[in-house]
Amino acid sequence: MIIDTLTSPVILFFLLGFFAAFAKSDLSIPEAFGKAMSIYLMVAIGLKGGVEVMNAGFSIDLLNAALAGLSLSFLLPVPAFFALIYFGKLKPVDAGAVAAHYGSVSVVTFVTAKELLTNQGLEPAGYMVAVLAIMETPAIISGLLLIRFGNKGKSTEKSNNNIKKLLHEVFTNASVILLIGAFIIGMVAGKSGFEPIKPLFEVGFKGVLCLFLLDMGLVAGRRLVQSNKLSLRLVMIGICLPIFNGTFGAIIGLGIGLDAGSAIALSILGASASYIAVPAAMRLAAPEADPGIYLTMSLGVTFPFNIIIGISLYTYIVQILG
Amino acid sequence: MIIDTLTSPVILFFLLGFFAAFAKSDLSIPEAFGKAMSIYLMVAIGLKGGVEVMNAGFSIDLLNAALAGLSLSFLLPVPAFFALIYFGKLKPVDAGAVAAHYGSVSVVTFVTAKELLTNQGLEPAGYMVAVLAIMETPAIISGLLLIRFGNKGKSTEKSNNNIKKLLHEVFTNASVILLIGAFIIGMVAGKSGFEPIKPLFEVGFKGVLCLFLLDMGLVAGRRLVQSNKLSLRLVMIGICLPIFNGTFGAIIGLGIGLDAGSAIALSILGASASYIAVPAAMRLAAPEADPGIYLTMSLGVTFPFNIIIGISLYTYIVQILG
Amino acid sequence: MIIDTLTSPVILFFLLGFFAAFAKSDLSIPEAFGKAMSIYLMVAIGLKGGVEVMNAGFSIDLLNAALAGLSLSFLLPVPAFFALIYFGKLKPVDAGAVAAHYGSVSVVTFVTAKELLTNQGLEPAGYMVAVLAIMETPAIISGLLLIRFGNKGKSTEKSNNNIKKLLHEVFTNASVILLIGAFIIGMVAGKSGFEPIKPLFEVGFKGVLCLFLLDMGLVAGRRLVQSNKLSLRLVMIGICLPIFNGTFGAIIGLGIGLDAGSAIALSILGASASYIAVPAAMRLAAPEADPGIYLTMSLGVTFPFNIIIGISLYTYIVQILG
Amino acid sequence: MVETVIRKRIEILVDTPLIPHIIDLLKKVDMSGWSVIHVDSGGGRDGEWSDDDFTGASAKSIILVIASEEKTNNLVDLIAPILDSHRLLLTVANVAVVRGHKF
Amino acid sequence: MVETVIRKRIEILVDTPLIPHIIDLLKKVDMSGWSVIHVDSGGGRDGEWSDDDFTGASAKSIILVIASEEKTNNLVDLIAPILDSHRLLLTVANVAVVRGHKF
Amino acid sequence: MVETVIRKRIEILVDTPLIPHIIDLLKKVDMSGWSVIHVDSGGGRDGEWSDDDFTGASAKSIILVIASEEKTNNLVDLIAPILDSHRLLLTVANVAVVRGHKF
Ligand SMILES: Nc1ncnc2c1ncn2[C@@H]1O[C@H](COP(=O)(O)O)[C@@H](O)[C@H]1O
Ligand SMILES: Nc1ncnc2c1ncn2[C@@H]1O[C@H](COP(=O)(O)O)[C@@H](O)[C@H]1O
Ligand SMILES: Nc1ncnc2c1ncn2[C@@H]1O[C@H](COP(=O)(O)O)[C@@H](O)[C@H]1O
Ligand code: NA
Ligand code: NA
Ligand code: NA
Repeated sequence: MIIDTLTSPVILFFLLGFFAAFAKSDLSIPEAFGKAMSIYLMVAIGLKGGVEVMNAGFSIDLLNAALAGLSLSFLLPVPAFFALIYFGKLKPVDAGAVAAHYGSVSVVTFVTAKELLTNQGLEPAGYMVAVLAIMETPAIISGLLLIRFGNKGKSTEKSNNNIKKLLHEVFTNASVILLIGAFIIGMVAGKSGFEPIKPLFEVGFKGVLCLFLLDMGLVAGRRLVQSNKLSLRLVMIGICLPIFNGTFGAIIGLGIGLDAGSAIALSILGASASYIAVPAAMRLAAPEADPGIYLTMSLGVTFPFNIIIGISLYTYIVQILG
Repeated sequence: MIIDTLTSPVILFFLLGFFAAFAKSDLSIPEAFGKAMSIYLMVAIGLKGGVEVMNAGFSIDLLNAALAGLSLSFLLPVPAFFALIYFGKLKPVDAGAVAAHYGSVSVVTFVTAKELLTNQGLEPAGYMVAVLAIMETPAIISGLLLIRFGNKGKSTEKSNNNIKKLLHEVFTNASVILLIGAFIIGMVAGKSGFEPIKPLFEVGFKGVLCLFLLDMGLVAGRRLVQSNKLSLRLVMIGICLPIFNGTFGAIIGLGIGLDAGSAIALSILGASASYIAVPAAMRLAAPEADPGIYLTMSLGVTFPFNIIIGISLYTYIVQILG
Repeated sequence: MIIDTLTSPVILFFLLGFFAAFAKSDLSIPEAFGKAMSIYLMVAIGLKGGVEVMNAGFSIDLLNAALAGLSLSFLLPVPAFFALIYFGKLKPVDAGAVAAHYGSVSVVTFVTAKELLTNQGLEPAGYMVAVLAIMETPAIISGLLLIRFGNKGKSTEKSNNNIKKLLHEVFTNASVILLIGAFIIGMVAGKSGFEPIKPLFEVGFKGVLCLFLLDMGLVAGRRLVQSNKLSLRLVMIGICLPIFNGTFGAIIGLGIGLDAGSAIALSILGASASYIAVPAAMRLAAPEADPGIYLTMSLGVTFPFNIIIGISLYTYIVQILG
Repeated sequence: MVETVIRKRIEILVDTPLIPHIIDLLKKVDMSGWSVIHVDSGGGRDGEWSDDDFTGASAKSIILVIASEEKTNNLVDLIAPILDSHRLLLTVANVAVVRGHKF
Repeated sequence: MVETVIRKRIEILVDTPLIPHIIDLLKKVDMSGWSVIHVDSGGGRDGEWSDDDFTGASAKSIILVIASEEKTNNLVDLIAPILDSHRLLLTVANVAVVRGHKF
Repeated sequence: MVETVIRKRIEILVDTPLIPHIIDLLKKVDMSGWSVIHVDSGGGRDGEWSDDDFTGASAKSIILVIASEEKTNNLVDLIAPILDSHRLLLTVANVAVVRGHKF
């Protein structure tokens, strides 16, 4: 499967971006274009997930997967936090911020995996999109609690009104609104209502994904090139943590009885790290944490690892365990 | 039909944007993406209108509708102006500016109506796109004349070279150029010339409309949330004026013998209020007028009313009268 | 063919943009949207070229065409330079900068020509995309060498580390990376790998080209309207140089035995002038050169000439010579 | 050391659609150079706004002008009466420039 | 000639996601007007960055505020402690404004 | 009250493609921090321009640098000779900053 992955245009565009960054090319994707593609991708997968769930009908699996995702997002930051402190030598505030990223998810990793899995007849169930949305933000809360725990005794002012702000952020974060909103619209519209808008959201999907991964490659590559924050220990964590989280996700997914495709998807959600919702929230809620660390680990190390190797690896793990 | 409307993805995306604005989500659509979609939509409907007119051949209806549209755009601001002054308690400069918006038209309201009407076998004639373009800017002149009338005696300097600027604005406004230009290109290219570019402008159309309405919902919702300029009286005018203008448009449309679909379209053009061409022109030609009033009325009150209720209402009115 | 050209929507949109600029309309295409379209077009033609070459297999023609393109890009600036100095009365630094533009190529002229030629059964071979990419940047080196030659004796400082920078620019320029990168991805993916992303890159292609040419028309028109740098002599060069270069390209193309379509394409590549890769490079490498001259000649004079008349002319020339 | 002279740095915060009007005023006082900077968002007595608004009517920009003191005074006199009606914000500061004859 | 008075022009360079937090501080010292300008790229001790980064987390902006000296002093006192931890850059300059009572 | 010191606020208006070149000069005089602001449009002796031009070659930006007086003088000396040939506009103003040792 790794070979399939490496010759898929989606991955090749990522590598092209990566290469351009390392070659210090002046290639750049306008910010507005990148954001537009990101909005498009979230709406498209939300819609398709909603339509599929409406078609398949609700099932107990959906509920199980949602609960599993919620728990994973809350819990995965905990081991990450301690690994980052004791092995990674980070300050508590940085460790908590990084940990939150690994509890949350990467939409593009999920989407890329979905494309690659579908090609192999392992398409995840439609409701996994809802799980994706559910997993976006709870990790932010865990991360901040871990920071407070790590800093105990120090600066606890401004905590009260912050909790209100935080819950607001968790529920109204742009990614959450887009994914859940489009998911519900997909459910309400159903297959027939989706028909007229399907061309835009289905015909163009894989092409847009290619262009977006070109952008991701550029951004991830530049992060790596420009970073001076990345110790060897952090790089190791950036590779081992997704393997650990992915295996954990696989076990949970199989444990609650998901089909192979959905279990792989849950594994990938566990393994992936956020690079949009969480960084923005962390910058605001934990401004002392260094974005140079969490963005570089998430975008520069874990994202490429997951895209190039991880997806195949988690598929393999589920197939071994399943 | 209201039910159909409310479960159509196009409207649901508008509601999603509206909801995100009220929930104070950080969701935002990059300005360049919004403008790109707006350009795409205008070019697409211009082209399709031109191709359709070329196919159907010119007719006396086209001429009648064009004249009716021109007159409506010039005349509708007059009653609006007096309602805004005497009932809305606005200053003349604000009343004139708002009135100009209601004489002009909303491209997205028209497009959304066209989609919903086509689903019911009530598709308006292709030439209504030309009427749309014709109605964009004459109301600007009426509005400014009304302001001058309301302010008579006061500040009449700078009037001469302004008239030249104004006529220039009326004919070369971006929306007018795009709509008329694409319309003519559609006519010249005809069905066969349109064929190769049809995929972009037809396949993607409804999907783009969804994303644009998501943006409109956000912007309209934020206007309502942030506004402190909106009295109850102005909200009432923002709802009653489109009903009045829509009914008037319906009567004229049926009076000049248009088919039901086109009469409904004329009614909707009358009822809709501009939010791009006129605000920009007013800001320049009547800088003393408060954009907080005219944008909030047009975008925050009348646009949602027309999208959610108005379109069905004007359809109903035409069917009753017809 | 000129008539076909002038009624093709692609060209009509260019004329619409041109008209809007001359009418001083406030129409504008957001910069990010223009750049996004430009990236899309380059990726799309790169991909299609790569897939076609993979299908057709490598051939000696490919190698010949590549060498011919490379030589043209290096050599065409030389006669241009002397014409610009002796007939155009430009300073060496300006003459060298302009000459570099005419040695390089215009992606949009190539793409537009490809569309028009394909309609007439004269489609160029897939590998011409690689030739396009190869011709983008060598002319920059020629142009700078010509400037140094013209300024001999004067300011030769900073030459050493500049050469390294220059070679870097030549190989990692954004257009080169996108074209060559997408070309290689197209080759690796092949017909089957291209299938899933084909909808975006093929279905939307001509429509996007229309919108991009609208933008080009606006920009070219504004350049012409606002310019005060353009002497009659420079306008004449802006028209005669592409005819000369185009004829030269046609002779070379036929001389090395290319099929008619590919020879026309080589002719058009020779005739076209760069407006993205070279201006940016010149601004940095020869900051004393006046962008008001080279951009206005390339975008304001030569581009419209090539689009409206040139493509048909070079087709005719190849058919006469062939 | 290169010699510098003092000139005025004028910033005019203005609704984007009004820019052409202000440029006309600049030209009236014989100012021939200016630069426009985009403003992303802001807040004032009228509440908060942000530019992610495709209508363009509520977008704001800053017009930046470097000019001589004399021309600056003329401009301030010309603009002062419409500061309120046109919702402008005008500030003037001193800056050192090289070769001041250009301004 | 129109009369002008001296006010403070405050520039705060800030990570874009932190803007709401700084606005809260502005409001605490009773400043009611501000404008946000986008920063495209830059460099500092942490290396170079540019905004063509869809994550948005590394984008920077400048918050521009015209205010009275008194409020400015209060703001500086309020912000100084977090300048380092929040990676802010704060500068204050004098500018002449017409009708200074607004600030 | 927090103590402030006076530093220089340098603005360099520059064609966007030339930014790397200017950054090199900044580094030569040991300036390690700068921010780049996008300029939307403008006018000068060469006529008017606006950035809705996908070529990018005519786009302009402002490089903003806060620096000590000494480094500023060095920079002005370094840039003055190319001001005309590279079409730059350079202004220097005084600003108060907190903890000036950083600049
Ligand atoms: N006095 C000025 N104040 C502000 N910006 C200026 C000034 N003069 C020129 N500029 C800017 O510099 C660009 C080039 O000016 P010029 O070299 O005079 O054509 C203009 O388009 C403006 O953006
Ligand atoms: N004191 C200020 N400093 C900087 N910008 C301001 C200030 N006051 C107002 N503004 C800007 O001007 C806009 C309109 O202000 P206002 O007319 O007070 O609503 C605001 O949204 C801000 O962008
Ligand atoms: N002296 C300076 N002048 C202008 N901008 C600066 C300066 N120092 C830092 N910056 C900006 O602040 C950002 C963060 O700086 P730093 O915290 O030093 O990495 C840089 O990327 C620049 O955009
Ligand atoms: Na995760
Ligand atoms: Na109307
Ligand atoms: Na050429």
